[in-house]
Amino acid sequence: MQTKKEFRKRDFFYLLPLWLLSLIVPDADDLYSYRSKEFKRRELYYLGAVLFLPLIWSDPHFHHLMVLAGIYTILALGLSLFLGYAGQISLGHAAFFGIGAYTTAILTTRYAFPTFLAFWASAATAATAAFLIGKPILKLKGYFLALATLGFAEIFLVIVRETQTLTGGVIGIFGIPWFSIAGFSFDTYLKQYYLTWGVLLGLFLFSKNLVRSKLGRASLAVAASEDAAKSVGIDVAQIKIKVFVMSAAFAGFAGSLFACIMSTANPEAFSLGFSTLIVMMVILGGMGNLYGPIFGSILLTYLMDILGRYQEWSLPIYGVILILLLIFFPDGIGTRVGIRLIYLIGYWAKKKKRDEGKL
Amino acid sequence: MKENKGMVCWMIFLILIFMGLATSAVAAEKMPYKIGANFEFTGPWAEVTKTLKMATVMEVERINAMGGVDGHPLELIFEDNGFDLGRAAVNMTKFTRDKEILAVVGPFEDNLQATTRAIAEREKITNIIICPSNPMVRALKQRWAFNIAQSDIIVSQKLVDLCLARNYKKVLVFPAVIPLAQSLADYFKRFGEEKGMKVIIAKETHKPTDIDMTPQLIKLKPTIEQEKVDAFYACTAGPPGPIVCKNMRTMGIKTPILGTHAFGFGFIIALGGEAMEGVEFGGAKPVVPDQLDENDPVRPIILDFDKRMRERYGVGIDQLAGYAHDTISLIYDALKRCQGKVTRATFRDALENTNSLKNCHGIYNYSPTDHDGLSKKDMVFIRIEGGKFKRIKFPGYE
Amino acid sequence: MPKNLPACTKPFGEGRFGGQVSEGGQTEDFMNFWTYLPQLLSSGITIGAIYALVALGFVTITRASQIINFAQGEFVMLGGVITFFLLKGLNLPYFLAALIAIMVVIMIGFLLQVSVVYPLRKASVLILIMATLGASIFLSSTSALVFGTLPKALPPFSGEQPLQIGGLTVVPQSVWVLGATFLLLIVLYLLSHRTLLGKAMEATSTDPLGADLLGISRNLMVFLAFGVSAGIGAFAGILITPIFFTSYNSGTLLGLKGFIAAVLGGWGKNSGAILGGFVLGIVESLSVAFIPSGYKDGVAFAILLLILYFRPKGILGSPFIDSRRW
Amino acid sequence: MTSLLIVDEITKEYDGIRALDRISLEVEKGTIKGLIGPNGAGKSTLFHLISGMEKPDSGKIYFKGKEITPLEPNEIAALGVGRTFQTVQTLGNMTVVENIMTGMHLRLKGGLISSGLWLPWIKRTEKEALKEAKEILDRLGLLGRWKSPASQLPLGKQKLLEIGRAFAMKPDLILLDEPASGLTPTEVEQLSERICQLKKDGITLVVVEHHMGMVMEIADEVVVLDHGKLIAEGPPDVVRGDSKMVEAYMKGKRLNNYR
Repeated sequence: MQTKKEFRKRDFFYLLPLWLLSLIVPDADDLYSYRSKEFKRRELYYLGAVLFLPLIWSDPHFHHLMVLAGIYTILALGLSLFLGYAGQISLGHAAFFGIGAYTTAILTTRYAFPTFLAFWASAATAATAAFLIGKPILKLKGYFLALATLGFAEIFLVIVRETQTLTGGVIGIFGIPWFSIAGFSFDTYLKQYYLTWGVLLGLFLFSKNLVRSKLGRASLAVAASEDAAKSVGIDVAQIKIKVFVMSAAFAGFAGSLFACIMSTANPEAFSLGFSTLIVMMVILGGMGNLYGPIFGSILLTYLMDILGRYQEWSLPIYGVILILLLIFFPDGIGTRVGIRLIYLIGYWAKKKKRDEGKL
Repeated sequence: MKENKGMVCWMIFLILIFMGLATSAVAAEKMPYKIGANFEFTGPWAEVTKTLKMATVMEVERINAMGGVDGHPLELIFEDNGFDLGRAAVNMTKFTRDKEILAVVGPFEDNLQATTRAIAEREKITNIIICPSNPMVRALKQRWAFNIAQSDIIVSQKLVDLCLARNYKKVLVFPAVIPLAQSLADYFKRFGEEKGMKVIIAKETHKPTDIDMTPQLIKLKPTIEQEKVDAFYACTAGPPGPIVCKNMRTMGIKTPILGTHAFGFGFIIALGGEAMEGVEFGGAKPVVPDQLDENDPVRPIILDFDKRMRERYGVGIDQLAGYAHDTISLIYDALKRCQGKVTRATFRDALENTNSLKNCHGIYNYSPTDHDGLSKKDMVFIRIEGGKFKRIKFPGYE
Repeated sequence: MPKNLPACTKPFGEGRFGGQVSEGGQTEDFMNFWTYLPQLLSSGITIGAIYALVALGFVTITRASQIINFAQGEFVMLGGVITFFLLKGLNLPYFLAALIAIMVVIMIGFLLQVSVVYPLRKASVLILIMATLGASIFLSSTSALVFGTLPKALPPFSGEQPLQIGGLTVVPQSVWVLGATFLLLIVLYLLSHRTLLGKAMEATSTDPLGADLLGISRNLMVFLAFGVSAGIGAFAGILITPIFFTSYNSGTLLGLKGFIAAVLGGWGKNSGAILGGFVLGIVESLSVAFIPSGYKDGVAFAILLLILYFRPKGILGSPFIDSRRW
Repeated sequence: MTSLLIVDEITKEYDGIRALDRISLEVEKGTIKGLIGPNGAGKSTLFHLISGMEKPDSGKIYFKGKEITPLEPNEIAALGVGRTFQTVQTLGNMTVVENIMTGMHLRLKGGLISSGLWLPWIKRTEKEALKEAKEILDRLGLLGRWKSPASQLPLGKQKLLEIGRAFAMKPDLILLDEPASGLTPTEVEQLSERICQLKKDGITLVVVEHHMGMVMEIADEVVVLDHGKLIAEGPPDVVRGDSKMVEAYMKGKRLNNYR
C-alpha cells in the first residue's frame, strides 16, 4: 500500500520535468505517423519559443550562439533529408557549405553583388556542384559512398588552397558585408538571429512538405529497400540525385549566411571535422525526423561552448561524449527520449485508471 | 531521525553565515581587472598555447603578488576555441558580455583573428593579438586591435640585411602555403630587389602537413644549380623547416639555408638534428637570452624572466613566452597609466599611448598609426651551431 | 615608424605568388626530370611502403569483420609517439621501447574493440563510421594532451648517413621500411592462409552465420583482428617516425591514404593492400613532376574517386565488393 | 501476339550452373499462371528476369508485344508489371497507407519545387491519392491499421500489403513470389480470395507457390520447372496427372497427400 503511494509519488516526480521536456523534445511518432498538413500544438510551442526566447533572454552571447546553431541547423536539415530519409551517407557536406560561403564571399567582395542575390547564387552553385559530383558518386553504397564524399571534400579544400587568384588561398577573403535586404542590414546578433531562424523556418516548412509528398515517400522507399522501390517504378538513381542536390542547396544557403555573419571565408573552416560535427548533429537529433537536426545542432553547439571552459581537456571530453552518445542513443537522443516519455505517460495514465477502477 | 534534521538545519544555517562572511570579505577588497584569453588549447597550436598560458599565468601572479594595479588584482579568464571560427567568435561575445573584462588576448590562428578583431571593433573592446601573421589581418587599420609581434616587414628587412652582410646576391625562396610564409616571401622579394638582390620565389610550395619535401626539392634542384643561387630561403614555420633541411642534405644540396624567425625554437633543432647545422635567420632576442650585449636595455628583463621561468617550470624562455610576458606587462603598464576610472575606452587609449616600454622582445611604441610596436632594432642574427642557437654579428648591420 | 603596406591594400591573392612567380622557378624541361626520376621513385617507394603498412591494418580488420576502423591512422601515430616517449622520457633501449609501444598500442586496439565496436556490432554502417571517427578524435587529442603536440623524431635504426646507390641517395631507414614491409606481408600471408586462426577470421567475414554454426566466435575474431591491426599500425609508426616526423595529428591523413591504397589495390586482400600502397606512393611522388606540388594531396583522393567509379573492385579484384554492404 | 507476356528461350547461368535452360512460356491476358517446382528450380530467377532485376544470358522477354529484356526494373514497372518478393519487403519505415501511396508513385505528379511549396495541384493530388489508398486498404481489410507502421503488421498482413502496393500501380501483370509461404491456413484462404478478386479486376497474375492446394485451386494454367527445365505445362488437372512432374516434384509420393 505504502509502496504503491511511493510509486505514484515517483511517477509524479518524473512526469513534471518530462512534460516540460516534451515541449522541446521532438515527437517520437513523427518517425512514423502520416505526415499531416495541420500543425500540432507542440509545433506551436516550438514556434513561440523561437520567436520570443531571444526577446525574453536578451543576452548577446545567447543570441550569437543561437545564430551559429541556426546556421548549423540549416546545414543539418539538408543533410538529414539525404541521410535520414534517403538513407545515404555523406561526409562531404562541409564542401558544399564551403562552396556556398566562397560564392557569397567572392560575389560580394569582388563584384559587389547585393548579398541577397549572392545568397541565392551560392545555393545554386552548391546545387550544381552536387549535381555534377553526385551523378558518378551516388551509385556507391555504405562505406564507399562515405569515403567518396569525403574525398570530394578534401579535393575541394585543395582546390581552394591552390587557386589563390580566386579564393585568396590560405589567406582567405575578408570584409564580407552584412547580410542586407533592400538597405536593411542585419548588423546585431538579434537581427541575425531572426534572419537565420527565419530562413530556417522557411526551409523547414519546405522540407516538411517535401517529406510528405511523392518525393519524400520515394526517398523513404529507397532507404527501406531499393528492390521494392524499383518494383513500383521508382527511378532510384534519380531520386538519390534529387535529394542530394536539395541537401547541397541547403548547405549553400547555410554557407552564405555563415560567410555574411563571420565576415570571412577561409579553408580551415570546412575541414573533415566540420562534416563529422554536422553528421553527428543529424544522428544525435534522430534520423528520419525533421526536428532531429534542430535538436541535435542546438545540443552540440552548446556542448562545444560549455566545453570551451575545460581548456586542454575539451577535445578528449568531446570525443568521449560522442562515443557514449552513439553507443547509448544510436537512433538519436530526441527520438529515444520522446519514446521513453510517451511510454511513461501512457504507463502513468493506465496506472491512474487502474487505481480509480479499484477505488 | 529528529536529531539528524536538527543537524541539517544547523549545518545549513552555518553554511549561510559563512557564505555571507565570504561575500562580504570579497566585497571588501577592490574588484579585479579581468582579462579574457581566447586561445587554441586544442588543435595544432596546443603546444604554443600551453607556453603562452604558463607565461601569462606566471606574470599575472607576480603582478598580483606585488599588490596588483594600485590594489586591483589582475584576473585571467581562459576559454578554448578549439581552432574553430564559430567558437572563437562566440567566445569573443562571451567576453564582451562580461562588463568587467577590459581586454581579450588572442586568438593565435590567423583565420580566427579576422573575426575576433571585427567583433572587437564593433563591441568596442581591446583585442590584443599575438603573432598576427596574416598580412590581410594585421594591416586592417582598426582602433581596438593591437599586435604583439615582429611584423613580417621587419623580419624580411632583417633577413635582407643578413643576405647583404653575407653578400648573397641570388636567393631562392621555397615558401609554404601559410599566410605568414606568403607575406614573408613577398616582402623579402620587394626589399631584396630594392637592395639590388635577385630573389626567385619558387612555384613549388609545401603544406604544413607535408611529411616529405623530396619531390618539390627535386624540381628545385636544377634551378639551384643552373641559377647558381647563393642561398636557399626555407620560408616556412614549424616541422616543415627541419624536413626541408633534412631532405636537402639527403639529396646532397650544399647551398646555405636561410630560415624565418619561426626557426627560433628548440624543437626545430631537435627535429632536424645535424641537418640544421649552419642555418641562419634573423630572430628575436629571447631566442638567445644569454648572448645579448651588456648594454642592451632589455637584457635584464629577459634574464630575469628566463630565471623565473626556469625556477617555476624548468624550461627556458622562447619567443612565445616572451610575447606572453610582453602582453601582460603592456596591460599592466597601460592600467597604471589609466587616468580616472578604468574603462575599456580609457584602457585602450592608455595602451595606444604606450611609449618606449622595455620588454622581452624589445622596446614597444604604440601610436594611432602604428599598432605593431616593435622595430627592426629588436631583432638579432642567429646561426645554428652545435645544436645550439648562436648569435652572430656583422659590422655595419646591427 | 610609418609603414607602407602595399601588399595589404592589394586585392586578395592577386599578386601573391600565384602571379608573381619568377622565370627560373619552374622546371618544365623534362631533360633533368628524367635524370631525377630514380630519386622520385625511391621517395615514392618509401612512402608507398608506409601506405601499404597502414592499408594492411585496414585489411586485417576487414577480413575478420566488414568494418572500417577510421582510427587506424591513430594507431600509427600512437606507435611512433609512445616509442618516442619511452625512448626519450624513460631512456629505455630502442628495441625494448619499440616492443613496449607495440604492446601498448595492441592493448589500445583491444580496448577500442571492446568499448566501441563491440557495443555497436549490430549498428548501421553510419553509426560505426561516426563512432570510429569519434574514437580517432579522442585518441589524437588525448595523445596531444599527454605527449604534447610537438612533432616527434626518432633516431634512425642504423646511421644518419645517406647511402649512395648509383645516382640516387637513399636514407638507410627507407631500406629498413621496405624490408619490414615485406617481412610483415609474409607473416600476414602465413597467418591468414596457413593457420586455422586466419581461416577462421576470413570465414567470419565472408559468411558470419556459417562461421557461427561452425562454432567460431565472431566477436573473438574481431577482437583479435583489432589487436593485430593495431600492432601493424604501431609497427608502421615506429618505422616511419625516423624519416617523417610524427605529430599528434599526422594520423588522420595517413589513415585516409592507407585506406585509399587498400581500395586501390583490391579491397580485402593483403597483396592488394601492398600493391595499392606502392602504386599510390609512386603515383603521388611522380605526379609532383607534372602538376604544382600543392595539389599533391588532391591526387590521392582523385585516384580514390576514379577507382571507386570505374573499378570499385580495385586492381586485383576484391572478395567483399559483392556483399551488400559496399 | 495475343499473349500479354511472352518469355522466349531465356537462359541464365550462375557461375556454371544453369538456373534456367531455354525456358519459354506465354501468359494470356486475364489468366492466372501457376509456377511450381522444387527448390532451386529457378522460379524466383525467372521472376527476377521478367521484372528486370537481373539480365538473361540469352533469350528475350516480350510484354504487350514490346521487348523488355534490356530495360531497367523501374521502366518495366512503368510498363505495368508489378511484383511481390519471396522475402516480404514492405517499407517498414512508413505507415501502411504510405506504402500503398508509394505504389502510386508513377501515377502521381509533383516535382521537387512544386511539392516543396505544396502548390494547390499537389495538395489535390495528395488528397485524392490518400482517398484511393484508403479504398485499396479497405478492400484488403487493412483499413483498421492504416496509420500504424508497416513493420508492425503480422506477416500475413504484410504480404497482403505488398500485394496492395503492387495493385496500387494499376498494373496489367502482377508477379506473386510465394505469397502463401509462412501463412496460416485461414490466411491462405483469405489470400486466395483476394487473388481471385484481382483476377476479376482483369489483372493477369503469375504465381510462384509451394502450397500445391492453393495453386491448383486458383491457377488456370500451371507450369512445372525442375532444375531450370520446363517439364510440364497445362491446366492443373492435366499437370497433376503428369508422370514426369510427379516423379520430379513429388519424389514418387502420391499427390493427394499434398492436397
